[in-house]
Amino acid sequence: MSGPATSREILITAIARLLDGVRHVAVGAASPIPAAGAMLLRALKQEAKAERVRLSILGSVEHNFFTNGSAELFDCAGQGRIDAFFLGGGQIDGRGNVNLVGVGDYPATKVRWPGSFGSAYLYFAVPRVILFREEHTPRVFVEKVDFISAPGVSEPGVWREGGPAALVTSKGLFSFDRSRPGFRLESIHPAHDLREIKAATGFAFEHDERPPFTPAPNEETLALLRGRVLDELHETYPGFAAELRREIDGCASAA
Amino acid sequence: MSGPATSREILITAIARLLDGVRHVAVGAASPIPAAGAMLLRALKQEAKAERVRLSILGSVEHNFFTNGSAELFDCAGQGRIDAFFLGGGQIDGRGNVNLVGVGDYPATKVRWPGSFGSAYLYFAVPRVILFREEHTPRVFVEKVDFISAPGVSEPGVWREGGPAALVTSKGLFSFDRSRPGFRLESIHPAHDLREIKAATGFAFEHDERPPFTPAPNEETLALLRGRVLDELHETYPGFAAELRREIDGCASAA
Amino acid sequence: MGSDLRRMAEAVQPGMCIALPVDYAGVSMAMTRPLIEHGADRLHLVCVPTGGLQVDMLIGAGLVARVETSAVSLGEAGGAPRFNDAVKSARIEICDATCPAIHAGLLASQKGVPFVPIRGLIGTDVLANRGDWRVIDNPFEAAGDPIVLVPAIHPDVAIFHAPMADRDGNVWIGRRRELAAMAYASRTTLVTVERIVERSLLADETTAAGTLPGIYVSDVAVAERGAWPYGLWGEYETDTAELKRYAAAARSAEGFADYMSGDLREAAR
Amino acid sequence: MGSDLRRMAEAVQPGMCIALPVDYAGVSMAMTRPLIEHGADRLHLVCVPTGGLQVDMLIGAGLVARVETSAVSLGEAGGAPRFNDAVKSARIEICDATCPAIHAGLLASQKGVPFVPIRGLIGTDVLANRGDWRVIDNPFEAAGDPIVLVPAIHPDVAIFHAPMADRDGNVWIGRRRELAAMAYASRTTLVTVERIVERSLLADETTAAGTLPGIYVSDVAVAERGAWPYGLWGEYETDTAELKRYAAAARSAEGFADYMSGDLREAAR
Repeated sequence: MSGPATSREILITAIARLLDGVRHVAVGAASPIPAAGAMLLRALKQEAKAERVRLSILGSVEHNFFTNGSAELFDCAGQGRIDAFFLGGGQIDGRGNVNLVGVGDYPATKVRWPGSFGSAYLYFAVPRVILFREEHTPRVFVEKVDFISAPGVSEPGVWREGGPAALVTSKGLFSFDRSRPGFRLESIHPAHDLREIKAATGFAFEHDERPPFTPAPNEETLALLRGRVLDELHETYPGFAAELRREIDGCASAA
Repeated sequence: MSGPATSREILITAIARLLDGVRHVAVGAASPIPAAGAMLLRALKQEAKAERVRLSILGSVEHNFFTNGSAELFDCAGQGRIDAFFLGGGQIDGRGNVNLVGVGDYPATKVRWPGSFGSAYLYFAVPRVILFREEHTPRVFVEKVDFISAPGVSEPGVWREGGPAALVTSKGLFSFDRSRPGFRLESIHPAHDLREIKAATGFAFEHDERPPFTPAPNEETLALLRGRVLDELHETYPGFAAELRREIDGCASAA
Repeated sequence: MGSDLRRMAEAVQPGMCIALPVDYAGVSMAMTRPLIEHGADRLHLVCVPTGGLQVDMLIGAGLVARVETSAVSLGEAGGAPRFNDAVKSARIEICDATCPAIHAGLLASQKGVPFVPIRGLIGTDVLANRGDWRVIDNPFEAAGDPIVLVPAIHPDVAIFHAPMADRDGNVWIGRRRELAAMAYASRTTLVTVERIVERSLLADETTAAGTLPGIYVSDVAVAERGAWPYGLWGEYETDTAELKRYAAAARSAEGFADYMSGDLREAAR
Repeated sequence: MGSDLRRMAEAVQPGMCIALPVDYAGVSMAMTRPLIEHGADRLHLVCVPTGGLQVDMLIGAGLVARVETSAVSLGEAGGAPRFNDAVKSARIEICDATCPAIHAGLLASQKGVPFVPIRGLIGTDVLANRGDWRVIDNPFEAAGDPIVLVPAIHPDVAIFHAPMADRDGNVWIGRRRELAAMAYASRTTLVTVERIVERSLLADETTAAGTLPGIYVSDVAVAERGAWPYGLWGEYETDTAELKRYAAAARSAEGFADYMSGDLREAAR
């Protein structure tokens, strides 16, 4: 278990860093990497005896402290009690617009995805929304989404307490500037490069001439991740935890 | 227990009659006579194997089937699930307006009562509201109330599913005509007369030249009232039930 | 038990609006077949706030004219094949919503008001495609501040599954209070349960806190493992393998028909 | 225990808006004295939806500038003497409401919206005296249909008493869900309880259904018989004789002062 960090561990560590300072983060039911990032932050804060981080995993019994039905998450966000949330997207465009509905002309879209879920509300209500999509291809990151489930920015005068803060993919980490609006590539994950990311991204984004690599976790963080966080993950995402453990072991034996 | 009906038993029987046809009646916490009327109707319907009558007594544990806090009564009324409700009033006027706030110039009224409670809503939402006030004097039944907690009638176009259906006092029973609007004396309780009622009522009302007496309960009804209903009353209103039993016994021994 | 479910299904008439709960809240899968056999069609489904297997099956069986929902999917088993196909070929009308807007519509009904406001949504294509919603300027602000109003949703029938009910029709829903919201908002509420208990659920404060009172419940029938292949909280887990079996079969209309008839044979065993 | 209550009282600052529950829902009478000793004044009380002894005492102690309520009374013990006197002499501002309007204001806060509509009220003097409410024409009707909008009520602090809490600050509220509504709407929620339990109230579905999660709870302190002389559901009955003793004493400012100092001596025993 002392091998170098795997690419997923680097992702998880990057997410924990993006969450720094939140008191309460909510994660969708099928989002093991964001959940792992939040669990890692919680563990780091507890080690540092800093303010407690609360994690709600929707649909989980273990990590569900809601008692007022499935409306409570949205109420809680409306009350300003949720600081961060993760959002995916079938399509995401350069203005931070998210499409969870489908490809082609609505309503009879040629590809239909499940639907907008709570995004059309939470993107406005939660201060720090982290866009997370592992697949980094031009069909996901488009110039303009075919359907706006949730808009990246709003007109002045429209109530908006939050919105996109960052975008994390399998290739890199972007910040979002609401004033421009647009993304900026902040770092590139190890084994990827700028040219590859440009080719895989359907929208223009800002970047340094030579963006840094996304930092790997330090020893202490890696130990927490491979110990306590992996155990916690196992309770809620047994399949994912087992996969992650195999990757770690594979890395270690290859090293 | 075979004496003639007491004046309160006649009141309770009159109320049961006014409630005929309701499926669900709600009663305030401090309203033993309305509650007794509703219990009597429930018992009569059960004897007749007719549709079940539900009774909610606010603040009672025994007769409370609400599980969503004190807002549920109002929600339930808004859903059209409460057919009848009772309302008292510090002042009631000839247009069916009810004042639960005070006497004199608002807000620094010279007499202050507790407040409007749910009346400003329930008077609109519950189809059959029965005004019940034992004290029948000109200070209660006034020409015009000093403060409208709840209005007897509304302008056309105002949402209104209900309102006053009847007024029951210690002296008589009135119906309410929303089109006029105004009260009509339907019957006089035994031992009272029209002249006395006119003198005790601060507003004008319609009446027959010789209004009938409010009918006493028949044998079967009286037996139910003195048996099952009195037992049920005892659970929620022990003081009132004991008093009623003493009156019955007093009547019987006097007969 | 089968006859009870068939009797309950008769409450559903063609063209009615039917409220169904989210996967994990207690889906009365046991009612799906009786509903299909009963055959009332042109249904308007309201998913509270998202739909899954039951919605996909009712669409596949041709009973559905419109779906109002925040999403329809089979979760881990992927997209909902009959739903996706019906949307793509425009065989059903889709009213895309967002979860809190569906809760808001039911809340309006619960409160007896014509609408409830909701934040967010401004600038979305969700809003742009909802001619039945309104945007007003918040009357409590001097200028601007647009806000969406969602009209009350009044389902004709709500259908769900719960662990238990008592003899008075009181139903234990625990912390799944969206089931209560559905019942408050609906004219008729049909509930299947794992079991009937002899004690009153309202008689002690501990169980009363998680109980939907019988006044909101029109009919109750026992259906053991009635949420299967979905799970039921505190009772049993979701049978993901079965969901995947369905997902694979229902990619085509023929596969769906085969699955449903195979399922029929199993049910007849 | 006394020091815990004093610490909690310090969360209340002059001019704050304080939400307090109805008599039968769990009034933290135990906090009344610490609040008076702490002395934060010019308070705006919101009674959810009516007030009683605690409200009367805080008014009698001169801490209250405004009361928003649907009623204030001592129930069987009659009118609330210090409240009635303060209203008659215009020493406090009274914002008369109606029960569902107070619930609506808290609900708006719970939902994160600026207002919630409510039926009724049109033509009442309750509405006529509420400059902070608005009447609009229902935008879902072609013409007319006036409807009242109640703005969100955002209390700074909610204070109530409950049977038990666990070590994570989760509080058992049973079916008294207005206590949850108060906590959802308030920035700070202070709770006194009969006892702390060692097991987690969220760990099993039966108790979880009636539990207010700790995320909404700012501070918890033990106060045995903390609702006295009010009762607490499932625990003890209201001490009506004591309410009557107060009602008789507090008819005058002097009698109120005597009662409160007598009470002080009793508390010091």
